[in-house]
Amino acid sequence: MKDIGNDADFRQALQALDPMQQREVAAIFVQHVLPLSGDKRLDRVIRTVADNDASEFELSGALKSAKAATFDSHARCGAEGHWSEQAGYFVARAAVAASTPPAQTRVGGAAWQAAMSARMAHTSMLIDDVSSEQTAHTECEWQYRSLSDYLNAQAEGK
Amino acid sequence: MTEIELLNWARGPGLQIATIIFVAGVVIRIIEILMLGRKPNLAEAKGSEMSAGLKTMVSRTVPDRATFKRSSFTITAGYFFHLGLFITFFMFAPHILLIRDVIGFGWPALPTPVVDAFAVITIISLLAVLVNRLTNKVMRYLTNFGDLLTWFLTLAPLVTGYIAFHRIGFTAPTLLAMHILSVELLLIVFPFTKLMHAFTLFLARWYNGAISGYRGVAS
Amino acid sequence: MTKDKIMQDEGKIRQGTLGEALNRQGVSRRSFMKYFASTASMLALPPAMLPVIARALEQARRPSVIWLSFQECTGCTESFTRAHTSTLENLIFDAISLDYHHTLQAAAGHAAEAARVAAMEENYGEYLLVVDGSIPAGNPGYSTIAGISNLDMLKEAAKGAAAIIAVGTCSTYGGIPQADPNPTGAVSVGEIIKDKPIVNVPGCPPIPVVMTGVLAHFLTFGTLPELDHLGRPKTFYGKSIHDRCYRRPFYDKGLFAETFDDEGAKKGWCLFKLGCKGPTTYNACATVKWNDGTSFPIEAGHPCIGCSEPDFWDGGGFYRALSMPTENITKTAVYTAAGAAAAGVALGAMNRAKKSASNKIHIKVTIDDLEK
Amino acid sequence: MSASLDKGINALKQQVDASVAAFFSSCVHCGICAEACLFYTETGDPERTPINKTEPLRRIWKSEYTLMGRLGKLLGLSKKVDDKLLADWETLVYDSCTMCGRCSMVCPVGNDITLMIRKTREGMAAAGHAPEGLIGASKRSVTIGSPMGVKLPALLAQVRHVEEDSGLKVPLDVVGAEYMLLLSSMEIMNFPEFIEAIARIFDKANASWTISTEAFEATNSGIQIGVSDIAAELVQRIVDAAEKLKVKTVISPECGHAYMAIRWDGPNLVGKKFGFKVRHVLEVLDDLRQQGRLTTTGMEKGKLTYHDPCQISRRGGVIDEPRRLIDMVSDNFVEMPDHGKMNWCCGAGGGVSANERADEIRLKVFQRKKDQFDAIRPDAIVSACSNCRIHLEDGLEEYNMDIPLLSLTEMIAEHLGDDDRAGAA
Repeated sequence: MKDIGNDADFRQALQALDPMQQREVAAIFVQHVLPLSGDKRLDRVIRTVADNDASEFELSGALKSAKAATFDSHARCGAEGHWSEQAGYFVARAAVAASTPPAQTRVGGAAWQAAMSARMAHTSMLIDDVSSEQTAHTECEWQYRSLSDYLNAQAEGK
Repeated sequence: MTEIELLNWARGPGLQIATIIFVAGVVIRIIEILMLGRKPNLAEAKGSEMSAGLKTMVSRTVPDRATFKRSSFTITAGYFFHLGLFITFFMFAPHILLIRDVIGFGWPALPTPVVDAFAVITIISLLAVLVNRLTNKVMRYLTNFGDLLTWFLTLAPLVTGYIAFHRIGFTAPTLLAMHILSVELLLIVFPFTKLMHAFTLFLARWYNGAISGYRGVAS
Repeated sequence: MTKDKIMQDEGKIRQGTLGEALNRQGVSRRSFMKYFASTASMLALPPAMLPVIARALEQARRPSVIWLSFQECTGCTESFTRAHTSTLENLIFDAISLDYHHTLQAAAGHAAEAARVAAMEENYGEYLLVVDGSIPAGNPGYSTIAGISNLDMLKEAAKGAAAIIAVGTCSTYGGIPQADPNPTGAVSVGEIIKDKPIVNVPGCPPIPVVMTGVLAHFLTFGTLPELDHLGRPKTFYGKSIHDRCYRRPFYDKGLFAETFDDEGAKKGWCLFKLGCKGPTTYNACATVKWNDGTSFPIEAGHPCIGCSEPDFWDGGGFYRALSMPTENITKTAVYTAAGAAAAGVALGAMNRAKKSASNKIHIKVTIDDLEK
Repeated sequence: MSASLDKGINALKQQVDASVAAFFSSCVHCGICAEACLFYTETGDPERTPINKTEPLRRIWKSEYTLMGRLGKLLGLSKKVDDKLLADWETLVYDSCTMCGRCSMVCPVGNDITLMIRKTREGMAAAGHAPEGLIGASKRSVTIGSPMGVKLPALLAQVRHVEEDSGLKVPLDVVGAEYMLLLSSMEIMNFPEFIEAIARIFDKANASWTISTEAFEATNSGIQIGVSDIAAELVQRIVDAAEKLKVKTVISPECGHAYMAIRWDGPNLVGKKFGFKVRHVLEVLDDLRQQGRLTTTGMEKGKLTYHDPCQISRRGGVIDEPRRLIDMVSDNFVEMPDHGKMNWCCGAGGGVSANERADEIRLKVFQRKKDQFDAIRPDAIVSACSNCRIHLEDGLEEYNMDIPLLSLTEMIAEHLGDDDRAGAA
């Protein structure tokens, strides 16, 4: 399978995955930006999401935790915003996307949403950093690579 | 002073004094309000100021359903006593004679027993209004001396009018004089209390309607 | 009743009881009782009292009565002489000794005044003083009799009176002479005499039987009838015209005559709108009526003018309804509004000046000005 | 550091006009406004009755602009406005009022109580009695350009992200564009997908648009804290940018007070009519819909309802537009009781969300919204104000309700016809 090098391919590839695979890939994306959040709940969320054997009950608990993490970390209107903290918010949103059941997932699917939020987390981290110009693309490139690896691994597994 | 002299005083000099204070007060207050002026609105309009203002002047008389539910007692009692006041004052034949004498024209009266019944309803609803004012915690919090004074002075002409019509207690000239004097008292305090809302509510409603209407909202 | 008869009887019947006098005149005890039945009913006395009254009256001594007429129109006397019970005036005039009444007496000039003085001396402390007409207190010269001002004559006559009966609205409340602007400074009897019992019998004129009724009461019991707060006999003045008016149901229903010749007037509807003062007038017209119970003004289609109430002449006009102001309120309101508009504009200008001064001293609020 | 009581009193004097005088003259203390205010209905505290919040302004009106008040003042009888009063009233005027305007809709004599509270804030702020949170937001707005401290690089980073995500160009500083989009800091920080939604909708509608790098911030702390001078300065920045870029229409984003600030207060704050139009994004979308330039495919699953942001609906006049837009993508739209111009506020507008002191009461009064949602139990709530959205999410979480919040603009963008993602919801 050829390597993924742009968003169109990336999205197509993600949407081709079944729900379980979506969850796995989403977990990979979130895992990568997890250090940007200080919220310990998200570790558990991602562990659950990545777990093939997680029960529906466990998953809904994970979603709940992830949502709580979102509400606790968003910037409040009019309050001074800190982009480094805002990165945590987007990590939480990525976790929400990853743990949302397929029936409720909005456009693009769970993995795509998680990927977008993870990128925003990465972007947020870099906003206060003057050298951000050079590193802005690193997250999506990493995601392309990770997806390619995952797909290759899947192909080999069969 | 005999009771007839008192009555004649009430019908003559007393009424003159009350009229002067009432008219002067009301005119001054309305001019005071209007002359404060309002800056023209420079934002691009989404609706008409004038027609919305005029509409709200009328439409505010009827509360929306949910508001009525939340304040049903206040609103119902308010309706009854305002309607009752209106009917007892404007629809009683002797009053219409007075009005015709002052402004030059009148209108047909309601049958006296109907007005009489409304007087009772009005008195009862005013009592209910007071109970409400003293028990509803918001109203109790807002209530000041002026509220109690105007309540009393609004009730007084109704009660004196009722007992004067039914000739209870005192001789007729005394009763009639008391009735007229109670109205004069009402006229005198009118411009300096919240009773002014009888006039200014039309301004207030117009402004409210105009402000909303300009933005395309029917208020 | 003629003047001659009164004067003729003058000397003869000054002494003796009423019963004797009546007998002399051929009045049977039966007709006497009949008269008293009607009077008693007007006085609201229980029927059981009748024999008592009759006996009392028969044995009563005829009191001396001095009748003073001041600023008056003689309407009261005219009314008095038209008491409708046919024998009533006779009875009354026979029952009293009318020693002075300058309209009715035959004597004139010094003789008349001498009769008055004589009666006052002879019956000092016992005579009844009847007064009609008001007294010019402002300038006593406006009305004098035989060179004596009304004021002096009243004071002098009051001194020896057992009681005073003020007959007619002028003597009870000042009446028409006192009407605005009251050029003579007219006052009522009650405003001058404070130390004698006064019965007020107001009306312009009073109903004749009311006058005779009061006399009858005095004759019967030797006392004055029960009076209300205005000194009027409660029996006759206890209810207002309105309370007893046969047109009252129309008032209660709100059916009014709007003019003197509209449908309402023809149907006999309430005359309130035409200025009827019945609601505030206390008198017996609606029950006793006039001219032998024939009618009374409202029955004749005319609103009550309230003649038996104080200041009835100054009530804003006979044809202005009670609920109308007595003065021109419209003019007052218009002038006031014009003046107030000017004052309001001045106050408004002050407000505007104050506001623009506030705008002028306003210093732009920057983010550095948000804390103290 | 120069706020003073005198300045506050002077500011209040400046605020009294004919409407205010008519309003105060008409109040009969009926208390009906209390029942329209969620800060009263959910706390039962009569001090929070809307008309009571205007007491400082009322005292100034009475003692300065009425005959009897002037006489009373001469005799020393009038009630004074002093620092104690203003200090006591601070939590009523700022923490217990979102200026949602509901009281103004129910007052039987027609008092625009909200307007009076807005005016009262002018005096409070000038006297140094504004809450810390709003002072901070105002300072950041003026010095940084955003109440939340969002600087241009942050916007550029988000724009770049959006461009990558959507493959579309986000035009910056394009002279002569038809639309100039403003953004709220909330959108830049919390909901950058809004920018993407706009990019995609306008691309589809073939509309020319741009974002000014000099004035992209839509919010205006000045009108929240109640300092017209500051509000005017912030509005002027937008006016300057719009004139520089010669745009036809400035678009106010999904933010309530921003719309009030630029659309209705803006020209009056800077003292002149705008040479361009100002529209709320929903008005623009509805226009595009009407012109046939905005078409959608697919329908939303589940029952939707719309939370009217106060400043956009009741105080702003954008009421029918969102409903027409929702109808495009939903056949299961249900109104809450008390919707549209009578909707209940989320509880966080008017600067309340920027005022940390008000956090507790803000969540307490959310009970009102909960009751409203409970009445119809929607599957999702659509709104058009980022602040409402964030606070509704907060409140739903607090009250253990799990209902997703959607941005109307973003929802429409998800249903753009030829997109491969359409109908995925």
